Amino acid sequence: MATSQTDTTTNTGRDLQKQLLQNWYSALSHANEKGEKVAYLFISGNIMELLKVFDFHVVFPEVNALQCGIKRTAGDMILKAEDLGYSSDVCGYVKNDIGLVASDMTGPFGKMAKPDLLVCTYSGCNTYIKWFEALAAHFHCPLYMFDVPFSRGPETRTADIRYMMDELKELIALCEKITGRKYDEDKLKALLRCSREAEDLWVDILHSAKRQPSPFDAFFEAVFFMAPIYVMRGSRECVDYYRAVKDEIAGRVEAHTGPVPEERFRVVMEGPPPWPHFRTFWELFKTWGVVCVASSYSKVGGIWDFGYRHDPERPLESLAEYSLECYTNYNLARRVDMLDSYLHDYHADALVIHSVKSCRAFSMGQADMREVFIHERNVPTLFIESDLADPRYFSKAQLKNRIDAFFESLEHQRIVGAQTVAH
Amino acid sequence: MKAIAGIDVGSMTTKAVIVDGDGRTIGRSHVPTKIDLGGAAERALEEACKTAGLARSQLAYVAATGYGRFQVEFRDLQITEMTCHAYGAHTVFPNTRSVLDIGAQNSRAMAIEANGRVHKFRMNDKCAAGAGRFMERVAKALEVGLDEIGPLSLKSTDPVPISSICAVLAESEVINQVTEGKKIEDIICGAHYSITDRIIALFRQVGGEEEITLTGGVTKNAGMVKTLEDRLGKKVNVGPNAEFMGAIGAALLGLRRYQRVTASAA
Amino acid sequence: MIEKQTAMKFDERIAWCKEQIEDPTLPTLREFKSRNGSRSPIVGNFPVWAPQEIVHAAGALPVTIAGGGSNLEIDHADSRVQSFVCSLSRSTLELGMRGYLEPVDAMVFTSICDVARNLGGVFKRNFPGIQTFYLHCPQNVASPAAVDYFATELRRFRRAMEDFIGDGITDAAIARSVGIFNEHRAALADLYALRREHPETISATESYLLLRASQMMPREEHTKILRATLAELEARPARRRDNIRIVIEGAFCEQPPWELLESIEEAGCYIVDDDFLLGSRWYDAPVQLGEDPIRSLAEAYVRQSVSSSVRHYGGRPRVDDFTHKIKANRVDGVIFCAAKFCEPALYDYVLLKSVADQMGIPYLAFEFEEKMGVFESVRTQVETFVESILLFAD
Amino acid sequence: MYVAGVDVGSTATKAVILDENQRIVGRGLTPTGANVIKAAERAFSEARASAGSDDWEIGYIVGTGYGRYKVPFGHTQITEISCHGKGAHYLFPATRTILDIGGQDTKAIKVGAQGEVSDFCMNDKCAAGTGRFLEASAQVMGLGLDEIGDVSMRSGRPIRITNMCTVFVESEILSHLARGKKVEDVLRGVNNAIAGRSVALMRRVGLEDEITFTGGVSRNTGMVRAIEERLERKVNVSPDSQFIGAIGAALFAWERTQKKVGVS
Ligand SMILES: Nc1ncnc2c1ncn2[C@@H]1O[C@H](COP(=O)(O)OP(=O)(O)O)[C@@H](O)[C@H]1O
Ligand SMILES: Nc1ncnc2c1ncn2[C@@H]1O[C@H](COP(=O)(O)OP(=O)(O)O)[C@@H](O)[C@H]1O
Ligand code: SF4
Ligand code: SF4
Ligand code: SF4
Repeated sequence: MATSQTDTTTNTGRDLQKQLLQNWYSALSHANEKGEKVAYLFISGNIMELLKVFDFHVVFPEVNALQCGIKRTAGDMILKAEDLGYSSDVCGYVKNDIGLVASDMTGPFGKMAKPDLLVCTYSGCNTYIKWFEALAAHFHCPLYMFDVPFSRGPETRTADIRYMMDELKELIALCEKITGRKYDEDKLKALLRCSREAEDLWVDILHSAKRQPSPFDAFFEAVFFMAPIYVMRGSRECVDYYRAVKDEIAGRVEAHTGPVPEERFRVVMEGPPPWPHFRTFWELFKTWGVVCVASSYSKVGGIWDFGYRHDPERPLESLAEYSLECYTNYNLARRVDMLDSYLHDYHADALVIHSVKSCRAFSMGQADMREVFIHERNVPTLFIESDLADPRYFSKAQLKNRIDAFFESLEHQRIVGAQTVAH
Repeated sequence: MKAIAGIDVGSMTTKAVIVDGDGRTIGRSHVPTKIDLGGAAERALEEACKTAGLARSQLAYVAATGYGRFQVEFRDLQITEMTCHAYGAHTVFPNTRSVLDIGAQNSRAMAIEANGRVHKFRMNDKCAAGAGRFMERVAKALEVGLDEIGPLSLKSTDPVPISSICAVLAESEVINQVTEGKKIEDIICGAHYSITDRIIALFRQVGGEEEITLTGGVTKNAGMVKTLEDRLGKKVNVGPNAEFMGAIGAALLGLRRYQRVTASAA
Repeated sequence: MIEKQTAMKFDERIAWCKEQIEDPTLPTLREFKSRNGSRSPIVGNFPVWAPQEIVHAAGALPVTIAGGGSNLEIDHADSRVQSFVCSLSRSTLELGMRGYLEPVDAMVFTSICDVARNLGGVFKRNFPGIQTFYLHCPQNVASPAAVDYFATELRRFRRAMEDFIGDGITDAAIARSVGIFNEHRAALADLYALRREHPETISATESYLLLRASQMMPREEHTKILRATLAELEARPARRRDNIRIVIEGAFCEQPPWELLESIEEAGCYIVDDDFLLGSRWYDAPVQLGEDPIRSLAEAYVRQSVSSSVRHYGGRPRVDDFTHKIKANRVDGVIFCAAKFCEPALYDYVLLKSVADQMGIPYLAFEFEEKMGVFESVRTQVETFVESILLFAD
Repeated sequence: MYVAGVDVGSTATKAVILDENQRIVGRGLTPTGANVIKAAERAFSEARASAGSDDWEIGYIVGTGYGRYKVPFGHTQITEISCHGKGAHYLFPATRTILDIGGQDTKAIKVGAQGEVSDFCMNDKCAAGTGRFLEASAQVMGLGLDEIGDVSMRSGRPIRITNMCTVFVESEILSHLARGKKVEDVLRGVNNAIAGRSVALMRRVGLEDEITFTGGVSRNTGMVRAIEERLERKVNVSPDSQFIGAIGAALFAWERTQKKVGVS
């Protein structure tokens, strides 16, 4: 059985994305000297458009950590942080970034700019808070705590949005103070219009995975495709990028090529990838002809495929909505419903839950999800554990054992024609 | 002449040391611990007294340490192995500022001050992966004797990385490596590095620096000493009686205490 | 019932408290339920903090469900909670899955950490019989909007409570409850003051057992017990031992087994301050009542909560409070005692240990689990810590 | 035509030979030891010998177990999870839940009416609660593996064992013995500790009758008892329990010769 992508499969999206990120990093590397202002943000539910209004360079420590992960330098960074007293049990992303700071801000992507402002968007996890508290202490720089209530549906929405809009106004005032610029709402609207364009294209791309076979992998490829929409919204490059990716996908459909030579299993993936072992991890699935047709991690920054768009007509309000309604800010019930709809809409055979130790925001409750899907919704579900940042928590042999056993059993079930759960 | 005894009841071996009023070592012994901790202490002390040519009655004060210290009925004082190893190391190497004690089950890193006082320490208490037993098991799995692993490890030219952190699961990984056709010495050396890395982690957590002294039974393992020095990038002190360091420390702290007590009595 | 405990001698009373927390089947709650039946529902809350005053005002019994302790075998909950999550979340779930939460009518969760907020969801799904509330406690305390927001959130909770008991809750009732909780917090403050000044009169273990019991009974009753105890302690004979003075930091949510404290004390420590069940001592001063008690509670939460690892403090750094704690308690050392896998505590450890370093205060750090049975290694570490301070005093 | 299954476990290597009617005609069991390939060969020839089949042609051989890629004479390999499911179902057709405790890992497996795996969970990150854990415990008490079952049965009041680390448990046991606790009570405590973990693992896949206990540890009658008490119901244990993985593998081999199942 073929174990790698067919050479006929194009890779434009991946390559372009690398290019974009490179430019982005090199623009950053001199920001401090040039006296250009730099703001640090988190990915989930980020409000980068607002900061772009004030021409901040935006830095996403998570993306830095992610890069260290792929470039295999995460391990050393994490050790550095543990020397400083960070427990081996806390989130590897944080340790990776702290390690980076401790190694005079230099990573595989070059030198990282120091922040003039930290904006902690609480749509992600509590770790976000601790993370930026540590950075604020280190850089002695202002930290704005953009408190985003845990999204609990319509009942609380109005109050939550009101609170968040008040906060955004405070943040605007703070930005004006730091940059000496006045807030320009038309500029914000223009940016949001641009974001919206890219969002439309991105959603088309995601939906294309509904085809059988799917022209692209909505996890293993999407996690790269998604970068620009999370870190470069409001820019032309971003829009052009998604146009290019959309064309690539169309091309694949034409040429009948896809992520694997022969699509044998369609799965929905829940949870982040193990960045330090990304290729290995993908191979374990490829050998079984597995294609991820939808994933929650590709929505970790924001969710558009259920209709939400940034709205130039309601700038602040739609920014607030965006931060409130992102996957890491969903309660379990909503996460389950979302996955369920993916399983259904994308004609998936199974659910794969990749539970990472670092991220309790993702992983706490995943075991219960497993219960829901296996025992209540009769969806074959594979539950595997490793980590998204810490190379030490990845055991190929153990994962292979589980993955092989799971798809063996799916195959047998197909042959035996038995139901997924016998009772 | 009054003599003081220090007894270190470890999980694998029990060591006894006897010092005279000036703190000079005049007798010592070590016996396997086995099940009966109190008994082991008895035997060790008897032996030590013999080597010192003393009768038990001539012992003025007995300080017990090690994980079985509370089982030593005839003790006058119990002190933890960390305090003792540190103090022992301090008396033998006065300039030492950090002490690594690697025993069968526990590894301990201590940062100490000029007077031998422990001011920071870490020990592995959750998982035995970073301690001597790891090597015992690897040796067992490879069917080589404990005393052979050191010399073998030194022979290694390219160590095989051992990924499994579990002292127990490492066995089967090691076995795998053998079937992969890897050289025994390279595997053993790899195993040494894997413990070393866990110990270095402890060491870093106490911010250990400057002159480093290694104590505990693992000091008998030249391979371990080398990998440690290699990872630390500097030489470490290994006393001739490194495995007695805990007992020595206990004896000398006992002596201090004894002098204080008698002084206040007088 | 309470007459019984106030009448008891000190040691009996402590023994009684021990029984209460040793038995994972929550006997006190079952007894309470059988006495009051549906007249007075029991509303549990997950640590660290919950607006118990509002629950109390609703005529319900507010109790903090802080896990299952060391006697609860985890048999079912492993299937819902991975191994790398704190024991507290697992054991609290186990209580429910074994039906021990049967007397509990509702559970309140707040935004203290990622584990807690998702655990709320797991509860909702697994125990339809238990009504689950989730409260978002503002993290942006520097923002003027925070008080308004939290007042709205608390009013929502009040309405939920009203629907729950099928009756209105008057401002007067809330005000009265705030008073009762102020009194209880005052009594606890006196207990802690006593430990600070005369640690030999009551051990931290005893004080801890009293505190734990407070979370399982009506506060007004527990205040009586505390007052009776304090009165009795004045006459208690005590000898000051050659111990070191330490504070414990990091055990604010998952609660350690009392044996852990005993081991620490036996190893030669006076634990003169701690952060156990921090929620029961949440405000640095009595809650001031305005004309709108709900707003007063919101203001108190935002403006005068004690600092902890589960909240962001904006302009008021955690560091200052910690520094003050060390000075005020005249401690020889700090023991950082975080629950295993408790990220909030583990992150703050890094921050606070650097403070201790700057102040030249010795510290010891180890992790605990509510369900730990062997204390050897803890004792060894604490003994070493004590020896490093006592044996080398000269 | 004859078929075979070879289960190269972390601790023991098992081989089984089936005839065309899926009857077990030969068995081989040998410690895996330092050379996995040799162990596979040893077990296999032992099985051949016991079947008196040295000259028969073995049509198809399936390797399983953690060393399944090290069966040079095998035709394909299948994970032990699928094989234990298959084997247990073959011996106990009504079984739906399987507990396999081997030398270094513990698995809970749920199977459907045809023995096809529908769900599984395993613990293999840490030797806690595995056969190794038992071995270590037996060793420090100076007992042989075959004795521990009967000895633990004599226990009146089991000790609660708190350490799950296979290494630390040794000294915990020693300290219990030093405090004069009875060997059988400690041993029973060890069994209970493992039973607790195993049952928790089984609950993840859901406990459904019948339950079958496989793997070498199922030969320990004390463990069987401890688990049955925990579950408050009986579990199936076959005299062939340690071979079930190999039997499953052999059954897959047989199906292959019947071209029934296509396995990757
Ligand atoms: N001859 C030897 N060669 C190599 N290593 C040895 C030797 N003797 C003991 N060791 C190592 O020392 C460890 C025991 O150290 P020791 O300090 O006696 O432990 P404890 O203090 O717990 O009794 C063993 O686990 C082993 O790794
Ligand atoms: N007679 C016996 N009594 C009790 N336990 C046994 C017996 N024989 C083997 N075992 C246990 O079975 C384990 C090996 O089981 P096995 O399933 O073969 O492991 P693996 O498949 O991982 O090699 C050993 O670790 C041992 O603890
Ligand atoms: S906990 Fe999860 S969401 Fe939070 S920083 Fe870590 S990886 Fe990201
Ligand atoms: S113990 Fe820590 S991690 Fe667990 S719920 Fe409490 S705060 Fe969260
Ligand atoms: S990994 Fe191995 S050494 Fe570590 S706790 Fe588990 S069994 Fe013990």
